[in-house]
Amino acid sequence: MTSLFNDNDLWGPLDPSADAGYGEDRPARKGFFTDTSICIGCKACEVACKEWNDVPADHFDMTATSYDNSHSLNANQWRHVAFVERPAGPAPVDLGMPGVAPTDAVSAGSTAGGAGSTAGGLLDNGADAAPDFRWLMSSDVCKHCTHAACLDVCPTGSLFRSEFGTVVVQDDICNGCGYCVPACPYGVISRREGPDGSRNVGIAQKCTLCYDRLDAGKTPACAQACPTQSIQFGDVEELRERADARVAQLHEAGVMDARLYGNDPDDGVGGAGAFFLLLDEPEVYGMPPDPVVTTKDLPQMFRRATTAAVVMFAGAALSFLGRRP
Amino acid sequence: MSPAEPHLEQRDTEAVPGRPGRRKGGRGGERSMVPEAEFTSYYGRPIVKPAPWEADIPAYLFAGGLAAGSSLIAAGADLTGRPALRRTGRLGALGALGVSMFALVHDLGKPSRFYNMLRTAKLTSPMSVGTWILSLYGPWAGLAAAAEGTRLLPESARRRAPVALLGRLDRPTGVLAAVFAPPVAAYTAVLLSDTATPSWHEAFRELPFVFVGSGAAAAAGLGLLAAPVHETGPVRRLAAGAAALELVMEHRMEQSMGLTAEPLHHGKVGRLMRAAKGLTAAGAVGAALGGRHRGLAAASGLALLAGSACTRFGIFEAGQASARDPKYTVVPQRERLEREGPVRYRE
Amino acid sequence: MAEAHPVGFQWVMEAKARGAKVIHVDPRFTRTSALADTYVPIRAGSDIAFLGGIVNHVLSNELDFRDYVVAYTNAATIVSGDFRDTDDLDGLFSGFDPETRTYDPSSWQYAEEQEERSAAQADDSGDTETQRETAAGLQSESHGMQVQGNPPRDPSLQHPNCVYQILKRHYARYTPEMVARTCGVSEEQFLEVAQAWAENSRRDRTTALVYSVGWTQHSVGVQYIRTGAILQLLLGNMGRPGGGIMALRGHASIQGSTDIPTLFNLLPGYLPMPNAEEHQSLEQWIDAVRKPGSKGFWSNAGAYGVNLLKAYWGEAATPENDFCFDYLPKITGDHGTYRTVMDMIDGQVKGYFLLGQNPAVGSAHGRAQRLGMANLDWVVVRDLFEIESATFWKTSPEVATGEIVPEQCRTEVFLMPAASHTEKEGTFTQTQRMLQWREKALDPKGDCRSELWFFYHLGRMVRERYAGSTDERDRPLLDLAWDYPTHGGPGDGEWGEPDAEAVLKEINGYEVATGRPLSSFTEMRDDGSTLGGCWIYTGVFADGVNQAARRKPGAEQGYVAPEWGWAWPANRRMLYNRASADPEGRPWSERKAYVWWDEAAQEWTGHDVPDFEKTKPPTYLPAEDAEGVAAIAGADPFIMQGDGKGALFVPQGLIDGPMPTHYEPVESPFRNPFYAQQANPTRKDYVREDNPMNPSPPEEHSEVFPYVFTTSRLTEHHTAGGMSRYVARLAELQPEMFVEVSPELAAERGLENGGFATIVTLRSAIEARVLVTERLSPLRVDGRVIHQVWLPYHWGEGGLVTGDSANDLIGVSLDPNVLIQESKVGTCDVQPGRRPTGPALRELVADYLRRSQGTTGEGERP
Amino acid sequence: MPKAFLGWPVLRQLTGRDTLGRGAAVRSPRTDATVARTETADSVARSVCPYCAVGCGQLVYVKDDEVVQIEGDPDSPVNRGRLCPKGSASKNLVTSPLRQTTVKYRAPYATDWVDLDLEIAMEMIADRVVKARNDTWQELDEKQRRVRRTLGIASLGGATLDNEENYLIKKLFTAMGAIQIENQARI
Repeated sequence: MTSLFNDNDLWGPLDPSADAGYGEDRPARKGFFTDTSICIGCKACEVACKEWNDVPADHFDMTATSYDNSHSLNANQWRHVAFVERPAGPAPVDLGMPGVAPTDAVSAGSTAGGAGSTAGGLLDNGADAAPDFRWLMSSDVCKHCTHAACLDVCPTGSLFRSEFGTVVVQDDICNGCGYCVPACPYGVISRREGPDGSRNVGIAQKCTLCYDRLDAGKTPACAQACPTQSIQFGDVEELRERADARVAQLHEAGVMDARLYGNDPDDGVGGAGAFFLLLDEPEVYGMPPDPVVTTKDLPQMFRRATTAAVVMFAGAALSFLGRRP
Repeated sequence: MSPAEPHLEQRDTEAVPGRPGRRKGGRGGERSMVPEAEFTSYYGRPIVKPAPWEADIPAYLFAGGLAAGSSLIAAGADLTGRPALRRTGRLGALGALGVSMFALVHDLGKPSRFYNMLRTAKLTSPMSVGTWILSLYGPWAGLAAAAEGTRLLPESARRRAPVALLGRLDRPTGVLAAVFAPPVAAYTAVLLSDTATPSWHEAFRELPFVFVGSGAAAAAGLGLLAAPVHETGPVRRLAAGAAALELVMEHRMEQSMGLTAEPLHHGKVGRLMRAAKGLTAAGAVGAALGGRHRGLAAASGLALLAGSACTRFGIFEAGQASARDPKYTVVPQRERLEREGPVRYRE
Repeated sequence: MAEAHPVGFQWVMEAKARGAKVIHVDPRFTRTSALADTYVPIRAGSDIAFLGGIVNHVLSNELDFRDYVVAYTNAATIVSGDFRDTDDLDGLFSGFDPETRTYDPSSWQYAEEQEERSAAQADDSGDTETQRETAAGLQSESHGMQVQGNPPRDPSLQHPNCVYQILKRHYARYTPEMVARTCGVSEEQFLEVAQAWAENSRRDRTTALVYSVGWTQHSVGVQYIRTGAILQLLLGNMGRPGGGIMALRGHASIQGSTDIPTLFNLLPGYLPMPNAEEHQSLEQWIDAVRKPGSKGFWSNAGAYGVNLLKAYWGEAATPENDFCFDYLPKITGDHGTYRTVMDMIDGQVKGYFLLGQNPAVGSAHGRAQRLGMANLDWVVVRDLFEIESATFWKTSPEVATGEIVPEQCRTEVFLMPAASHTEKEGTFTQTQRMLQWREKALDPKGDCRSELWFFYHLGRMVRERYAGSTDERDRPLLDLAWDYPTHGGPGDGEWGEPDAEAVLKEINGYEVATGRPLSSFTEMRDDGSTLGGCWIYTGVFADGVNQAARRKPGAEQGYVAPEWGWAWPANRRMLYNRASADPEGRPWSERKAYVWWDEAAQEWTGHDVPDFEKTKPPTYLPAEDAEGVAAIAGADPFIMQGDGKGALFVPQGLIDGPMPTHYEPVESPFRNPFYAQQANPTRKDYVREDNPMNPSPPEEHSEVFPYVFTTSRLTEHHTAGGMSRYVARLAELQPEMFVEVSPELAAERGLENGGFATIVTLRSAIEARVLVTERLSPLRVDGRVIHQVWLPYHWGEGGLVTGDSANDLIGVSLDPNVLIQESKVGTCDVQPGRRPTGPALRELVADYLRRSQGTTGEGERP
Repeated sequence: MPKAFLGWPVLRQLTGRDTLGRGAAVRSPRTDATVARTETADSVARSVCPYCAVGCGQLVYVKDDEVVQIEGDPDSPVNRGRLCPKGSASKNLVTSPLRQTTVKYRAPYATDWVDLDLEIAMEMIADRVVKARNDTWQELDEKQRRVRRTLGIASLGGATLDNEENYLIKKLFTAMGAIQIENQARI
């Protein structure tokens, strides 16, 4: 069972804004396609997002993990650029996702696809030849899942599905229960704990896909700023086609590492509204390899809990059915 | 866990600098239930986020279970004519309910907006469902306790209209509270399981039974502790049954959780869980065998209460630990991928 | 480019998406490398060897675009038989004077038709010592060389002394083996680049060379760019779409501040500041620019000069008084910023204005900068924030070392809050010479004021103080045309904001009698009937319209987008674009059509404004005795050059030689593999105790500083940090000073990722967090392994995030042509842990000085 | 009160299509009233980024005499509406609480700043310029060549200033006889 009232309302392909009660005149679902093969790691997305959404500075210390000093997606970081320095590596494990190469076709290379390779001089005397090396950069963001666990577990209705199919926190509603935080399979949303004096401290915060800008017919701040259009904004349907074409193009160019992540409406979250073209395994970028929305199992959970409650009631009753004092 | 602070404590300097970690899974040795798995992560940073909850929530889990079990015992005692046990149950339920409510509100980022919980009725949200369950349970439990209170008033006061009405509602409210009590004890398992926290979610099949067992055991423990031994016969039976249920289901849970059971055995959580099992078992045995002895009954009751608390804190912390280590997110998903391929919807 | 100019990099990505191959050559693997098809690590300071190797590859395999080279460059021109190359003189050209360490370039000149050397050539080939001291190289570069008469040419390129053959011989020793040995680049990778470059050039294809201005920060900086120019000319990539050399400059209007310079050696429009020796009259000054009898567009310099003087002194400037030429102060040598700082330390300077500039962090040798400022009577700092240059008296590292004691520092400091770019209107000139007008969004807050306001009112007040003076020396101030209209804005009445558009109109120029704005510098007259403050900007107010404010959307125009803003000169978006057509005026190929001769209309046309006289046909041949513009033939695209040809060989205008030659950086761990001459022999040094240089071979003890360091920018910060360290959004992205080291060097010196390292030179020692990364790799150079470390230079002690300044490490040694410091390469030592604080810091540096016995006093260096 | 009750999301869940309370039923009135602040700005200025020399077009939105947003100008053929992190931080640059808005003065040998009135500061600076010029005036150099200049006043800066500003700076200093006028282009 994967539904409560309507088909697929807990899992499977779904038009999320229709499911959330928006009528026929609703706009097309909006989302991001982040093509990490052309990300230059400039962090314009992080800054543009913070400027528009008034997201406070998070911390001012260096993590010494490549150029990533933003650490992770969280209430104070709605876009997060990951920096991965690694050898042009072994064949990726076949995720079974569209666009994953057969493992024997992968060694070719990273040179054509957006990751340079060093071929340092042939060195002896203690200096090894530089290995094939690449520096992957990827701007992560809320996935705006079709089946959004954060939204579904929210007890107040603060997290809601917008008419654009996006998942948005209503700052005036959230009471900071924090339930959305562990619910998210990507670790995106969190409660803003500071710094003192910032707005919305105590409540859950994450990317809104610039709901107010969409309302005004504008592009979200990050996508508008992105210098190389690594972050592309548009109708999810159209973006999915664009992503398929791009991955095919990269494969043709010999970049067999390229694969799409989150684009499949049949996947564990019903397809993400914000999906990615990656050049390595998702966990390399800090993303789960094959996430499944927790509410997929919700009916089963409730059944088990109901049984347990009955057991408890019956057990208590039985205990009192014995001898009277 | 705050979004700003975790950075400081989680800031990691990898052994291989500037490169995402790749390390062997299955650390910790003999209890590992899966083959050693190599996995990749982003500088060892968590993928999913731990819940921003602190001791309030495991305390709530404990107190909620205690309240539910106590209401059941109170109703049973009422219907079978055990007034002291009834009083213990009703007042215990109210007290535990009070602790629960305080913990729930205290844990909010914006406590002043607690009432927004009643803004919606969301079937997809165990917290919303739980709120409504509590809303159905709480008033009856409260009224039952109030009715219990009226018994303490002088006769003349008890004849006044509102008080008299309460007195007449004594048994119905107690029974209604008992009807709504088990969901209070059971839903909290769904509350934890309906998350991406690996060690909570993977426990979803057995956790409700563990929790109702734990709640009933704790309530039985309170009964043993506070009620005179001549009234606690059913409670001793309940204690034994509940403890058995909890222990058996907890064992099955660990079997079915795979790698995500690992955090239940490590460090502080491991100590809590071992204590939980020991205390619960000891309390149950003590109750069953020595429950007629006042001192032993009290000791058994305390052990059951403590065991239940340890279970809640242990399971809570195990989940938090599983969220902080990307291994528990990546490896099970990787294994499933290798086993079954990606999760895909099929008509 | 992705690092420092990310938005510009979108066009590289666009090209890549269309099939372009992107090659990135850099000492370290950057964000640009990550997106490039090929990344080539190189030893900092060896670029001439690398590019020279490609020149050799092109010439020895005859891969040049021969039709272009013969017609459009001076390849065929025959050079004097007296010329001797570095091959003969072991790294020196003929004419070197070891006494002054400068050249007499007489022997570099073109061979003569007649016996006598032409006056123009002889004129400019004189005293290069003066030229070096006055940064005249910069003038000459923009002025082009002067050529009189018709030097002999051999279009077959076979004459042993034709430029082509000289060039071929000069670069013959730049073999792949030598490139590998010098640059640390593998031969295979070098050849990959050379072949890709050559294959993607000529008739149907073009290759673009993009450099960031770190290239200019070398003791051979000008010659770096010259090598690129030679290569691009040989391959036919100049003046053609998709080709060229793109300088990525680093500041919003740094191009504008060179065009309308605040530079000691220049006046607006690249007119030279007159020097006391040669320019005591208007005529001498004008003739020095236009060189009577010479060819090309500079022959109209008289009009440009007179229009400037007329713009400065208005009605007071008349033909009778040489348009007040005498009012111009005269330079007598090096008055550059580094010389001035030394003069400050020596107590010769009273007051200093810092206008949105932070030399305490941003200039080389930070300690000298700060000690200089602490020895002034007063400093006026105009900035958005309380930058280090405003607080040197209380927060600088020298306060910690005890070298500056606040209670004993006499310098008065005025920190004047500045208006931001949103709070004033005016034009910026971006890196492609395009002016864009900014609308004012709102008034500045509080006491924040624009520079326009500050200088207008300062001028007004200074003039008031001299009012009534009868001293002749005050006439330049009293006669100054300084009556700009003011309007509302932050100040009222007397303190109003000057009208920026009125200033732009003066820059553009107008007819004095009617006030009609000029539409082109060709309308400028040398009789005082027109005035204009910067001749190359004439046209920005054509037809009385502020052309820089044009905002026709890019999507509604072709790719050249000529109706967005305005580019000098004459709204040309690409210089020398006549070269995009063949000598007959037809596009070299359909793919690469840009500007061409329309036979029917008898004029040049195309996608851009032709950089050529519009109706001069390709077949035009000048008369034998033609001068000036008329002497440029219809097939000569490089119209600012005396012979209309692209200069592969430069007989005049460069202090350090007619052809780029590999010299080692001033601080290098290596002996020059090419020649006995170690470093640029003509570089400008300041040999002083407070400016010691680390020893380099053949000097002893260079091993005390075994590593090479280079510095550059991070995407997340801006230069010295004055506009980023005080901005939370940026400060949090790169919050601490760090040093990048290879895993190998980390192992060698026990450096831990995330820990601290101390980097030491003879100027100072700084500390930085360590980032161990494979993006830096050791190179094998001249038979041994060399480690390079990389430092960003954005930090100081002010702002939201603080750290040591990399510029404190750098000594002052300058390129002789333009007097820019060598700050992109030096040697250093790296030690684990934090640096000592307080006086112990100087003791550490002194200890290194003892160990290296570095050059601190008088004495020649190789 | 009835209105508030009718707006109760639970009621809207029961009566509308959004039974699960995911979207339409749980929107707050404030959400319904969302307006982007670019839409309510008093004015929009077409500007240019102040950082590097690429020259990206910016749109500066102003409301109630405060900059409320700066973003890329989509019309610009240079940047097509895009900005790098620095350009994207321009609002933060111009609205930073660390910006100086009053004149600060450090007297000789002082250990701290004092505040100074702007006009007084201007008078003081003008006095110092005149004095430095008079004290260091050089009519002839050591070789008796006519130079009519001062080497006592130097200036550095101007690479982020407007052309019009640089023009006045050079014009005034030249008339004054000050020649050590330099900027970032030398560095």
